[in-house]
Amino acid sequence: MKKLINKSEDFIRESLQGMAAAHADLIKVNYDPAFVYRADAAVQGKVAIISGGGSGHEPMHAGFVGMGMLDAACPGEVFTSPTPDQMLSAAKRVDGGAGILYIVKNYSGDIMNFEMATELARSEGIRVLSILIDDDVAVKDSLYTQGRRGVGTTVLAEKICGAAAQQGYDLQRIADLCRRVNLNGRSLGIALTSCTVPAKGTPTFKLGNQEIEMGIGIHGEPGRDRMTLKSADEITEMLALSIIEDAPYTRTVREWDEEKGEWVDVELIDPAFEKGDKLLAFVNSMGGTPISELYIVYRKLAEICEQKGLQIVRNLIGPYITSLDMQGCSITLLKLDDEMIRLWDAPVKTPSLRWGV
Amino acid sequence: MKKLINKSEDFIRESLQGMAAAHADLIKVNYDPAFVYRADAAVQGKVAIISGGGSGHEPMHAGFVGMGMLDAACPGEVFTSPTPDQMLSAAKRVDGGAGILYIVKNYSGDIMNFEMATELARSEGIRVLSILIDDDVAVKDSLYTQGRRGVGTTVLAEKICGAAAQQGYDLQRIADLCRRVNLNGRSLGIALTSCTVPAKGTPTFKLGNQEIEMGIGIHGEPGRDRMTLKSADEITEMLALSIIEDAPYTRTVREWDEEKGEWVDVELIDPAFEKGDKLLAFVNSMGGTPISELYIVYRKLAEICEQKGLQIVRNLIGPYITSLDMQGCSITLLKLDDEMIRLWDAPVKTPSLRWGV
Amino acid sequence: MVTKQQILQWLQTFATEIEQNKDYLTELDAAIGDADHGINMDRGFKKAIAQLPTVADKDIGSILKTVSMTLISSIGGASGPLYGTLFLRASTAVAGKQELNEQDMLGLLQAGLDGVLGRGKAQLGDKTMLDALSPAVTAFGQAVGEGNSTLEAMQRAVAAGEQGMKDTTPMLAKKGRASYLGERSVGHQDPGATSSYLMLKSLLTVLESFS
Amino acid sequence: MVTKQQILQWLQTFATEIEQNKDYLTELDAAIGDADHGINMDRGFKKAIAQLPTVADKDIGSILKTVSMTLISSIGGASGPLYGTLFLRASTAVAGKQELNEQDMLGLLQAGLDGVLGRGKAQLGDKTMLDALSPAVTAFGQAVGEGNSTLEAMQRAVAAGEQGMKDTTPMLAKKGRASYLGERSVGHQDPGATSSYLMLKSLLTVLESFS
Ligand SMILES: Nc1ncnc2c1ncn2[C@@H]1O[C@H](COP(=O)(O)OP(=O)(O)O)[C@@H](O)[C@H]1O
Ligand SMILES: Nc1ncnc2c1ncn2[C@@H]1O[C@H](COP(=O)(O)OP(=O)(O)O)[C@@H](O)[C@H]1O
Ligand SMILES: [Mg+2]
Ligand SMILES: [Mg+2]
Ligand SMILES: [Mg+2]
Ligand SMILES: [Mg+2]
Repeated sequence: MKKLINKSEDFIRESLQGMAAAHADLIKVNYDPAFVYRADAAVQGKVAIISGGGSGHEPMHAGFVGMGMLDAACPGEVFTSPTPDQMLSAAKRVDGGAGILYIVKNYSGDIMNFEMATELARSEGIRVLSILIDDDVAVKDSLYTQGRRGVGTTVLAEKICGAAAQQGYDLQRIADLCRRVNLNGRSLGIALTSCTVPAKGTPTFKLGNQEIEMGIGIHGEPGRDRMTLKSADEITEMLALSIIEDAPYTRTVREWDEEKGEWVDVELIDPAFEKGDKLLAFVNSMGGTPISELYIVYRKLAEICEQKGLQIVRNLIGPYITSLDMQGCSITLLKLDDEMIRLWDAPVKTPSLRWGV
Repeated sequence: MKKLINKSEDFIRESLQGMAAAHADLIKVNYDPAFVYRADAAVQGKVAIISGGGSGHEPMHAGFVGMGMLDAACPGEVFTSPTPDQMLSAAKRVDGGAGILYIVKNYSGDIMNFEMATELARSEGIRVLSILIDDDVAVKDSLYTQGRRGVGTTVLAEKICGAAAQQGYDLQRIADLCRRVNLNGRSLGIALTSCTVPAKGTPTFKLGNQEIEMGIGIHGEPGRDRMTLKSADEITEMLALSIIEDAPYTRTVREWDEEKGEWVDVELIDPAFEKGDKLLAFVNSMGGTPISELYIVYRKLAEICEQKGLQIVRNLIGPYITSLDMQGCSITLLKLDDEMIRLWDAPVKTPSLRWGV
Repeated sequence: MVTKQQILQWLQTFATEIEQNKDYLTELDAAIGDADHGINMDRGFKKAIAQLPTVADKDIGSILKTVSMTLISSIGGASGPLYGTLFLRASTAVAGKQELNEQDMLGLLQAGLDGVLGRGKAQLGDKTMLDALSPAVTAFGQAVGEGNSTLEAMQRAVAAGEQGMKDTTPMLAKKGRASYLGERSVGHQDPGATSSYLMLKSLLTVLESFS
Repeated sequence: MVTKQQILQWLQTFATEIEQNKDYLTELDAAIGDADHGINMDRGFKKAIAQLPTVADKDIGSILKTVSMTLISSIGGASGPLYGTLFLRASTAVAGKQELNEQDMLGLLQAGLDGVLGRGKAQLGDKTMLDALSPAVTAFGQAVGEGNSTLEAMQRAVAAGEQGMKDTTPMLAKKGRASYLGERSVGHQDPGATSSYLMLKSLLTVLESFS
């Protein structure tokens, strides 16, 4: 394993220390328990948005803390969801009295830890809602399983909900917006190489010289299919068509019912994409793929969307939700409405997403 | 070779097509000869800044075209300087009547091609000055050799001079500013892995599992030393101290004398860094190294600067001047004065650097 | 009677067992998960063990509660809440006790199992740690019902747990990361079931060494 | 007399030679440069050759000028301006001619060499294409001065160029990318000197095939 790290057990802490030193105007870092928060937290009267998850996906989430996006991010160990005490401490630190939205990716670990944190926060009188992101079309079945993973749409939901919070939306409205973003976003990823987890020191999976993994997640977990290397156009077509032609997707998720004061099961359905839809197209590097290649993917994606009558009105291209040093990419398509467009365009000032200010 | 590309001979064109599709509001692309230019070019009455060089360093230069930075970028073949006709066509397209500054990296090829372009542009009545960037302290000797390579300082010079042009500085003043940025900037890079040039298909150099190349350039050219893998702190210390302790550097460069109407040899000296200097610290990924590792490097760099009495007042961290998929990083330190700080902070709106608007 | 001393030694033995099987558990997780189960468990149990001296003079419930809290705040992922809840519920079941008879032990194990069920909402056959835990607890209860000692019951529990662990190999995963693999999850033993088996085996080892 | 037909065939032969040695030249450049010299030269000369039919009925100067312009606008890097200038100056030296005697040939070669010198400002011994070109042109001039035919002079030029190319191996590079390597540039043959030798050798091959 070759990485610019010291001891693997110091990887996350030292990386956070570097972030803190580099972006002192935007963020602060608490180390024990670990969370990154807006330098000007708590913003009184504003709903606070907190996300978190395993580390190794940088810049997500810590790189998105700041004005117009997240109030706090809880980094777990590499590819391991953070613990309830991190989430609870972060909630206490950034709570501005208007409640907190946890944006949670749909993984067993993340859900269980955030559930525990939610219960703890409520027991301390903090109002908390949480919304699950489950947008990975690589996972087909949902009836008896964990359902779809949360991947690229997470970044978009954090930006859009962060802008809404900044503009004074109340907690329920932001939660509803976040759910809507999730239902309208779909992703699929591919790996050219495996990542290497620092503590493990060897690649998580082995790919031959001419092999790629299709339908990977963001944790170096193997994909659904292994196939021979293809051209960028063929790969893009596979990814894009799987997303665009994905049928409506139904699943049951647990959400907190504030009135009843309990968890309730809610059935949610992703609508399918339709001709005339306005899209945000997000082409993401898994960490080791340079931007020149992402543009080649974007070129083909734009062509396919045009053929399908889908109109790309916004885009995001770069390494935003990564798997350490993995080479590969993911595509996320989000169907936008006018409110989402307005919120996407709103100013944001974080270490890794910045515009309008 | 595993890359998200189609045919290697289409790599650059297709990547530019993707850029053009993604950033139509910011840039336009001319394909034959190839150059990328500001969507609103030519900006009348403004000095135009043009840079260029081999491709494979994305986002540099094309990703820096837009308001407050470059007016045009000329992408050559991978790691091969562009040709005079690209530079001449770009100059004609973006000339707003106030003259053109070519920012040129110090490589035989780039110099010769830009010299030819400069002569051609002048013969067509366009006022052109050019400034060389030679900031790579890996290259020691200058007396009888090509001298130092142009690396990380290029990005900083493009931002600062782009802001100056946007604010209405005249050509000579921008050229003087660019020279000053170059004299105050120093860089050094390290590779953990080799890059793979698409047309070649195999890594340019081979490194053992425990080997790194110290003092690499940005073209996959071997470095000055091969050494065993070290910790991030040790690597950062080697890079930082080589830069900070670098003695004043003297060389003779050819610059165009507008009054005499001929090329003249000018002796230039980089001052050494001194206690109390204000710095911009730029930690750059060579393409395959994720930002989490760059922060570990930044952490140690900040510590060293503090020990040395150098004050980091601005920073830039990410993949900005890359070598395709190479893993590794480079550090650039630029001594700032108040004018440079003001210009660094000025608004910029390009595909890959954006703030203040 | 299982003494407090034996409980402390169980925790210690399990931690050592995890350390020795850290790479093995991680490799199992690499095949169908994200290659961290051994790393996660080792991190958590190292921390938990470090806390033991501070509570060694308390009752068994308090000891298990401390373990639980340390696991919850230091593991994360799926195994943090699951093992954390397992020990939390177990601690409540034996709150205040200094030693445990057969029924206490059954209560401890059953409460832990219920905790995992409630937290993870998996079902038997979903290819999770439940598939080792559940048959083991059932076997333990049956053995106790038939009038066996804790040691004898534990021998049957471990055998059942081992079989349960092995039975996860042909299963199609429905919970946890392995579920994303669909058909490709078949043919691999579940890492969580494996660590759960090690937990049961560690307890048996301690009981046997004291008998 | 070297005919226009022979000049056209020289360019064709050189292009083929470059194509066949593309990987070799690139490997030489990988060792001390950036692994593209073969790719660059092949790209440029393929384009140049494609232009030849459009100027085959013009004089030798025009043919060489077209080659020069194509190289300049399609190679880039160091070799684009260098080979481009070489052919540009050579074209001027033989402007308007349909065939070339010994003195014309010397003029062509000398002008090309001067072009490379002026453009690249390298010196003999800097480990560049000059180190193959310069001794070759000197040998050619000497041979012509001694009354030899173009063919004979070219045989001596190629021998000198080959020696010059080989002599670049122990040199420490002072110009071009290899100069960044310092001491590590020693022990590798210069790619540009190698392509220049191939250019000379191609000319000899054509002259011999016509003799
Ligand atoms: N919902 C669940 N119920 C019971 N066990 C589960 C559940 N989800 C995951 N597991 C167990 O957790 C194990 C993985 O733990 P670990 O690798 O530490 O966490 P993560 O999956 O977050 O990386 C699986 O092998 C499985 O036995
Ligand atoms: N200043 C110079 N004068 C003469 N020849 C040079 C000079 N700089 C470079 N060269 C020649 O150019 C060759 C490299 O060409 P090439 O690889 O195509 O360009 P680049 O170095 O831009 O990648 C070197 O091997 C050397 O012979
Ligand atoms: Mg994990
Ligand atoms: Mg080159
Ligand atoms: Mg795991
Ligand atoms: Mg080269």
